[in-house]
Amino acid sequence: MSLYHAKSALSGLWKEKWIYLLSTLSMAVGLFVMSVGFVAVYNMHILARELPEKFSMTVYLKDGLSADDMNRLKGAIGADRLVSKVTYISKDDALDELRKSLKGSENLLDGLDNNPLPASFEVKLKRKSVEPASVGQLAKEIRSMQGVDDIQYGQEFLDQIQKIVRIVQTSGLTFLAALLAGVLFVCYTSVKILFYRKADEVETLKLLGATGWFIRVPFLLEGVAIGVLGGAGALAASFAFFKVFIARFGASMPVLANMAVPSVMLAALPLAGLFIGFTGALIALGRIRF
Amino acid sequence: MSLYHAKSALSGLWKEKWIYLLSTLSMAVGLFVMSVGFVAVYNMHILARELPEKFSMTVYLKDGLSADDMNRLKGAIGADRLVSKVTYISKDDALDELRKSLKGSENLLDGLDNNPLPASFEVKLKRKSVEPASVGQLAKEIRSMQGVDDIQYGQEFLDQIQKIVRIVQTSGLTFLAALLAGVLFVCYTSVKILFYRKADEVETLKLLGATGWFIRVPFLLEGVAIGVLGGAGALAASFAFFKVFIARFGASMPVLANMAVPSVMLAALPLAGLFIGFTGALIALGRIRF
Amino acid sequence: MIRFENVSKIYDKHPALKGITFLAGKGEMLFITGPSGAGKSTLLKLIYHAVEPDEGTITIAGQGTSTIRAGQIPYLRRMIGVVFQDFRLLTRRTVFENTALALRIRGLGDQEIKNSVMETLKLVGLRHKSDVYPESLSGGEQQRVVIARALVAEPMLLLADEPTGNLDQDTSMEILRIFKDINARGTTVLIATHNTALYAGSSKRVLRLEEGALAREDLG
Amino acid sequence: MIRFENVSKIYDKHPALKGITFLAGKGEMLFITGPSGAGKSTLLKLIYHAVEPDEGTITIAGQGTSTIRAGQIPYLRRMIGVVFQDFRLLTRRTVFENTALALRIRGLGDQEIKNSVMETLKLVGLRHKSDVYPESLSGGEQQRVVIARALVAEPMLLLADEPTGNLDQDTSMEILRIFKDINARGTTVLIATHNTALYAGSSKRVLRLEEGALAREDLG
Ligand SMILES: Nc1ncnc2c1ncn2[C@@H]1O[C@H](COP(=O)(O)OP(=O)(O)OP(=O)(O)O)[C@@H](O)[C@H]1O
Ligand SMILES: Nc1ncnc2c1ncn2[C@@H]1O[C@H](COP(=O)(O)OP(=O)(O)OP(=O)(O)O)[C@@H](O)[C@H]1O
Ligand SMILES: [Mg+2]
Ligand SMILES: [Mg+2]
Repeated sequence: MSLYHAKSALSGLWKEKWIYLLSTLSMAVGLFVMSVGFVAVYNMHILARELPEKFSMTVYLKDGLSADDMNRLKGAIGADRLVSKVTYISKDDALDELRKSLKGSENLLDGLDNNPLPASFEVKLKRKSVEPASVGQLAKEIRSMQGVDDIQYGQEFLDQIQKIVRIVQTSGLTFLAALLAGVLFVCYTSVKILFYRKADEVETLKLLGATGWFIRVPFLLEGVAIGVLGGAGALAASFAFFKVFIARFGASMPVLANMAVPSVMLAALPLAGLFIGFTGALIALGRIRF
Repeated sequence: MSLYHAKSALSGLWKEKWIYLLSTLSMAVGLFVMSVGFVAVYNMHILARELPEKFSMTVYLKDGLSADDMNRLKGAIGADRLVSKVTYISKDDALDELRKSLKGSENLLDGLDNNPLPASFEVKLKRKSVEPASVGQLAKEIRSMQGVDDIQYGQEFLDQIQKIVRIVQTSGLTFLAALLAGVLFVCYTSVKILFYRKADEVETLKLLGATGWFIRVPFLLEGVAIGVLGGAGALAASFAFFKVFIARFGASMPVLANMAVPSVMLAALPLAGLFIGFTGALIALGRIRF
Repeated sequence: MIRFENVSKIYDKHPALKGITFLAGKGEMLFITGPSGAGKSTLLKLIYHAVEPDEGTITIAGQGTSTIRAGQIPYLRRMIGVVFQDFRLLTRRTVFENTALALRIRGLGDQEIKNSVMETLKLVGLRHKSDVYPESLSGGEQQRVVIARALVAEPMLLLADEPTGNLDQDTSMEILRIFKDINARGTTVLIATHNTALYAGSSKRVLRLEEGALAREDLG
Repeated sequence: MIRFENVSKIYDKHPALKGITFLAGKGEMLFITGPSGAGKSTLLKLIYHAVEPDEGTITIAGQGTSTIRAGQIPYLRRMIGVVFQDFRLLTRRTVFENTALALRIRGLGDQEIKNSVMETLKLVGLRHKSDVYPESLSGGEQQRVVIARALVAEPMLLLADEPTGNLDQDTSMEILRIFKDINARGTTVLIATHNTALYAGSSKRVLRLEEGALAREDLG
């Protein structure tokens, strides 16, 4: 690749600037759509992953445990790698809680002479490691500890959540893959059609004695230029879009305010453009037969 | 438009079948992506709309109402256009309910000598008409009715849900609009680039004395053919995709099993293709200057 | 039929035609000659309205070309058959369809088109190539298709730009005979050519262009 | 330099060349003539490997064209300068770049290219048009660019297909003089033409093709 090739590619671009501009815009739009899709799925993924955050177990304690026993138990539970936090809820706390939840019928509890509710630990689990199987295992371990009366956790609920998370992730990915393949194909087609008209030019170059790479290089450079510029355009458009999007909807919906626009897109979009432009041009030219 | 034009368009298509096939595929893929996006947003929309379905009010009744009064009240509430169902919950039912919810601490209630809980109506609202303002109005009306002691409903919860629904819908639509504009543009570009090469042909026809419409019609027919075939392809692909998608994920997630693929797409996709192909060709040809 | 009055055409500051004045009567046959780049093609393009003059007035069949409404241009062009120097064949159409185009544009019926086209192709010796695409024709065969397309609609005015550049002597003379025939039937014929054999001894008017100016008018 | 042995070429069942046998020695200048569609262009295309023979063998500079490896074809072609009948100018490049292409392909440096190209353009009288795109050239000017491109790399073999079809007598003779010059410097020259003036009185060999067969061999 010489300076000549670069100049030749550039002059080609300039001579037909409108159609190349249109191709570049089209590439930008395609990649923009892709990045919007990507960010959407990415955020669904994050959101889904955060669902089990509030998942916790309630460990009911036997009555009459000593403060020592209690601390030992708390330590033992907290030491498990799944557990993020253990909070003690005393018998009184539990009654207060019940009283609150009976709002409007508090007088129900007025007749009580002693507090029948047990003290308990609320065990919060680490979000990332919440797995139905391992949670089941943990529950079994805790139940067998001294001082533990019973343990309650939403087994079914957990299973349900897990299932939803998986579905959201897998279907999101399927979705994204369809979107990606579609956009790739459309962008590729645009480059391919753009170069289809060049069959004559390629033929002439061949007849003049040009080798395959001499012919290809200017076209590949054109493809790469379209792709990279398109990718950069898509990047700018994406950031602008998400900025406006978050400004518009983020205020009323915290989930959107914290929406992640992965910075890997900074490099990925122009790279994707480069890849599409390059392979698009390469395939569009096809095998150069002499 | 004569038979000649149709034949001429068809022969043009046939002579360069590969590039037209590619354009058509690209159009199909673009519309497919659009329809996938549309169905996704559409289902989010439906899902969001169904959130308030379970929304209900509890109307606490004064003690000692006669069966007659009760029926009259029930009728009056049920007559409201927002209300879908009114269920009577007797004092005993209420106590049973509480007992159930205190699972594990039922003995709390053992000491009660009389049932302090009031009878109530559970008022289910029609899903479509749930609006915070009108629900507030309804609550006020019910509260003023004879025999009503108090009324409880999740004012805040309702507001929250409404907000989420709006956000999901608006952001979904913004999203879809971006996707749509993008795909439209990319498809248009593809048609435009395809026709760009025809500048020579157009010039020759002009010099031979053809009028603007004589020149345009075969190109428009080509554009329409690409668009409609592309739309039909997109339709087939969409139905196939959703069929597989639902089969794959629907079993484990009932929401997906009931996923709605609106049948309006049957006509909309080829129509969208027709529109894009036609306007793409029209704009690609530009104003024909003599 | 054709009236040029002091016509000039300037491309990007470079004058291609300078103050051309001439008349061509209805039914006349007339040659334009001159070295490469003298402005012959430009002169013809002015007549069929492919370019517009920068100065002077052109009148074709009583119609001033600068005052014509855009919507009328196609109809002006339908009076004229053009043998383009660069052929302008449509690559996506067969020889038959390329030739037929001149008639399709005029809205003729299929049967009529078929008869006229096949007859004209026979005239230029390409009847057997009617279903072939231009890319598989020899240079001279392509040129003859262009000639057929210009003739097929029996225009009032025939403009031929280097119509025998790719033809051998015998075929050239055959084409000239066809031009004379159509001229005899009333068509005004204007031929731009380097081929002196076309006008030598014809006693027709020969306009010689040199560097955009009318250098000489002679009888061939 | 060129050896055709019983060469035939059939396009879609239609024979374009039938059993052609001839030799052209190194440094020879040789004309091919014959009516439109006789197979002249096809014969030249066989030499520069644009089409392949259906029968017979062709040897160019000692190299059999049917046994050549695909990777060698560009190098074979670089020995040959071709004036294409249909020009094959690249519309997106200026006259200078179109001409320079023949040297770029051979990997020459910018300065060298500039010198050679400007010199050759001057030879064909187009120095002043070097920055212009082909679309704004006259037919004859385009043809001269094609000639310049074929000459600029000083090929071992020059193939010219109807090189004066769009040129006036004077310019044609000027081009012929250039061909003779390059021939005098050792280049083998093969010219397919209808223009009898090119070979009349030249005492060079003239091969006459008729319907794909070698009908006659003569001295011009
Ligand atoms: N579109 C254009 N833009 C700029 N210059 C042009 C254009 N068309 C023609 N010219 C220039 O105008 C001059 C006359 O061109 P024209 O085509 O009329 O010549 P011609 O007499 O037909 O020549 P030839 O015999 O070579 O066909 C030439 O110098 C040419 O380069
Ligand atoms: N690609 C092709 N496919 C089919 N037939 C072809 C093809 N190329 C040429 N022919 C036919 O082969 C015959 C010889 O063509 P060729 O171009 O060699 O003629 P030529 O002698 O150069 O004629 P001209 O003087 O008109 O240029 C012609 O009848 C032509 O129609
Ligand atoms: Mg000319
Ligand atoms: Mg030929």
